[in-house]
Amino acid sequence: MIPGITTGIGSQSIDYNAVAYRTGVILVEDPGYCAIDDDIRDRTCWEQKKNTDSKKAEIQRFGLAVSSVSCNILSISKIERFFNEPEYYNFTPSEYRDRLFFTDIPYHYNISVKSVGAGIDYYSVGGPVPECEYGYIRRLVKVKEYIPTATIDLTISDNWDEDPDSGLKTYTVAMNFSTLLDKSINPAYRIDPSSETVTIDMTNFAETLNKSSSPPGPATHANLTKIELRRGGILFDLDPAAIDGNNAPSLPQNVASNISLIVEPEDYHGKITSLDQIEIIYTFDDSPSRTNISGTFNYNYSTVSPPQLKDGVVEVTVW
Amino acid sequence: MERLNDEGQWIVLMGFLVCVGILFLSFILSQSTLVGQSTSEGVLEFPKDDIQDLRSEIIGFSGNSGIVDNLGVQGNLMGDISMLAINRQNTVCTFSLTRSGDDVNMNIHFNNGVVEYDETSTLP
Amino acid sequence: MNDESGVSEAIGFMLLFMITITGIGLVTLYGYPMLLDQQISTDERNMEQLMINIQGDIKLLTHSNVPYRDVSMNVAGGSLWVYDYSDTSQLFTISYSGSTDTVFQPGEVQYTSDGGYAVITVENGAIVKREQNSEGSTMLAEPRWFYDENTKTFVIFLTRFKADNTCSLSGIGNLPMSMCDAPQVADPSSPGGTVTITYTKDSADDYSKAWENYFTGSSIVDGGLQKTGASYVLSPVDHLVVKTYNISIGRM
Amino acid sequence: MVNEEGQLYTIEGFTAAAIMLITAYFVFGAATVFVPGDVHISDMQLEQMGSDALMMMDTPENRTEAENPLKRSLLERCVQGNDPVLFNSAFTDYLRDVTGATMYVDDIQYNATVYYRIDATNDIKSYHFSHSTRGELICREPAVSVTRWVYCDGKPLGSPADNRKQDVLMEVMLWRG
Repeated sequence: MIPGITTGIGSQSIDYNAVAYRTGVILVEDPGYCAIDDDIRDRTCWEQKKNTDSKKAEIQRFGLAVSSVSCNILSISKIERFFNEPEYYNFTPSEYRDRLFFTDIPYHYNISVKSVGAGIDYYSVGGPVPECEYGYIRRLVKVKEYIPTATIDLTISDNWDEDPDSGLKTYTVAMNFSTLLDKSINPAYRIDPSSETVTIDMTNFAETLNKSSSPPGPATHANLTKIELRRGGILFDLDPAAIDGNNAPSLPQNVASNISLIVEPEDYHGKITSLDQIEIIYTFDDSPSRTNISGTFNYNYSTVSPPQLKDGVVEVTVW
Repeated sequence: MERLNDEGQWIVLMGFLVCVGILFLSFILSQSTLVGQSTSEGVLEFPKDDIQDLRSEIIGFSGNSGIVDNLGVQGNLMGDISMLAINRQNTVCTFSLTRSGDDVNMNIHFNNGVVEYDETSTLP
Repeated sequence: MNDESGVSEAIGFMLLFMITITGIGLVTLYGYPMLLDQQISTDERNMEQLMINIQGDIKLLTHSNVPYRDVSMNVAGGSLWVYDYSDTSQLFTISYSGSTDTVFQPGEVQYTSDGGYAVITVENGAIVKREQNSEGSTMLAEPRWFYDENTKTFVIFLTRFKADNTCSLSGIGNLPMSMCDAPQVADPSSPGGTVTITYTKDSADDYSKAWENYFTGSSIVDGGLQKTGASYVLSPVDHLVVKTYNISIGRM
Repeated sequence: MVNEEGQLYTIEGFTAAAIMLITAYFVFGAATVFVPGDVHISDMQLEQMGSDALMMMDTPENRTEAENPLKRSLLERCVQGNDPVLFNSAFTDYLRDVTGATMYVDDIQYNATVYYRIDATNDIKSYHFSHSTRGELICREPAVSVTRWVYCDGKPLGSPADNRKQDVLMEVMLWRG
């Protein structure tokens, strides 16, 4: 009888499974939402917000999907920012709660992701999962991997031009966003440098060195003075990630075999519209050593292999 | 002895007060109607996955010119989808794909008696 | 001084105990009738909840084509009865543009309260409730019939209970339900046709008010079906789909 | 006049109340009330899993696959090529995939059927496609079902379906075994 009277009390408890379900849906089927500013392309690119308190506060909702039309396909950049791997935003538990659970109830949570194919062994946020009862949902997803590295092989004759009297030499990497972000391509399969990191490797420099240069005899290396990112007239200088295997070099620098360049979407300062053309221009000095390098690399779907989708799994527990 | 008796009275009085209080509160709570449908039933009932599936299937068709431009094939597929949907999913489904210039206009209609979904969009 | 306090504690305990017993006595005397009423209404509300659970599982069986479900439950303050469709005399008659009528007997899963007057029934996908020995009935949860205005399709789900024999349950038990044969689907079409539905009541177990409210309400179609005499009419219906599910209820 | 003893009185008051309630519980509690809580939670989780697994099998892995209208995804390849073995291994892998955050162990059984329409008679027919090791006896299992549309550019190999471009419906029954 007394339990009968208290029936109503029992049925008022929180349905943690429903909370976990809702959180799972927000995470895997939504790209997130943030206030628009100069640094980002659109409201779903919350992961490109600058790492300052005021910018972080503009992120209104987390979501890991690549776009709102591709459910269960997650962006690896969003995953990294969300799980703070590598360390970046360092969100506090209350920030996760505000942007994911939308409630004042101080839920405990654990959210984890695994995608062996995309190189994610195990990322998680929140406390360890308790022994007691908790709300749970598991979602199967695909993780859109990073854009594969574009390799410019300088042994290909188009990339150099034998010229014994070479002066200042430049090499251009051209990205046309109207072809890259063409609307007929599903966002899940796009090469999208405005939201993901682009890696460009220039290899086999030896072939392009000016064998006949004088003095003092055949060149042993080229001299890279700067790398510029140009959009119309606007210029930014970029630093190469590695030259000949040495990380974070300072320019100018001598190059004997290869240059590796990593361009972050943040570098564009979000000013790309789908009609823009971006050029990355490598400039090599005339002295003391010469190179024959010359040409243009068109960064598009036929020269870069498109990103693959890899299987993954996301688990959400709430208690 | 007098002093201890005093304490006993206090305890009993407190006991009564708290007891009456708890009973009163539980009466009030039990008056609230029980929730008719639980959250997970609501989730099971809402055909989110069915609609997403239908959408992705028809968007898949839109990239296949053998379906968009061949009304016979489209009619066949439409027959498949509407008959299978009413038989297996208890849903009324219709769709159409028409070419206009470079784009394809897509119409989807979905109704299962609980949720009705209509979409008209242009696919590049 | 020590001796005194020892004696007083014993007496104190006895006083406390007596007062507690007296308290319980008072509750029994005055609170009991009130609690009993509360118990009955709690039981009935629990059964309403349970019926909604049963209906949820029936939805899974019928709308999601799952072959088997069971509901574990505790029937308190009354008993739960299962009536085979052939043992009930209520009828749904559906006719479509002059074609042969579909005559359908639903069968019932019914709870009858011992202490109170409530009768709660799951029939034909709906949960209906009435009071014993009085007129009128209400529908607690509706079936999922619908009319699609785009295609002018009227979809009717008929759910029939089959049981080897009438059986009842009170206390803790299990209600195993299975649907091992595929539903029968009839889908005649007749552009601009008219569908007429008639509910024939069982005068001992009458839910005509509940069904009338459902048919004339706006859950099937905005504005509801037209009531003409004892029948309900919907037009135009280009396409009628009637799906008949047979749910077998095993031994409880 | 207020001293710490007041706290003690309150605690004792609660204790007394608890004693009285428990006594009353034992006296009248013979008729316990059973609330059939939310029994559909695990169904909801299972259904989400199943439709996710089918969706992932039906998601092309890259642009080349996505733009090939004939065989876009693993699921379409399985159905068209009538390859239940491939389906079984892929589907089972999806159902078992976990991150490792919880000790959650699931043994999920399934039974997949393909439904198709005969154009000439407008009838719906089906054939059994694949099932897990203990996935045959489905008449006594509290299952849930999930569906997925599959496009076939011709007759699915070795099936009784029509030989034409068609859409079939894959229906998978899932339960915890």
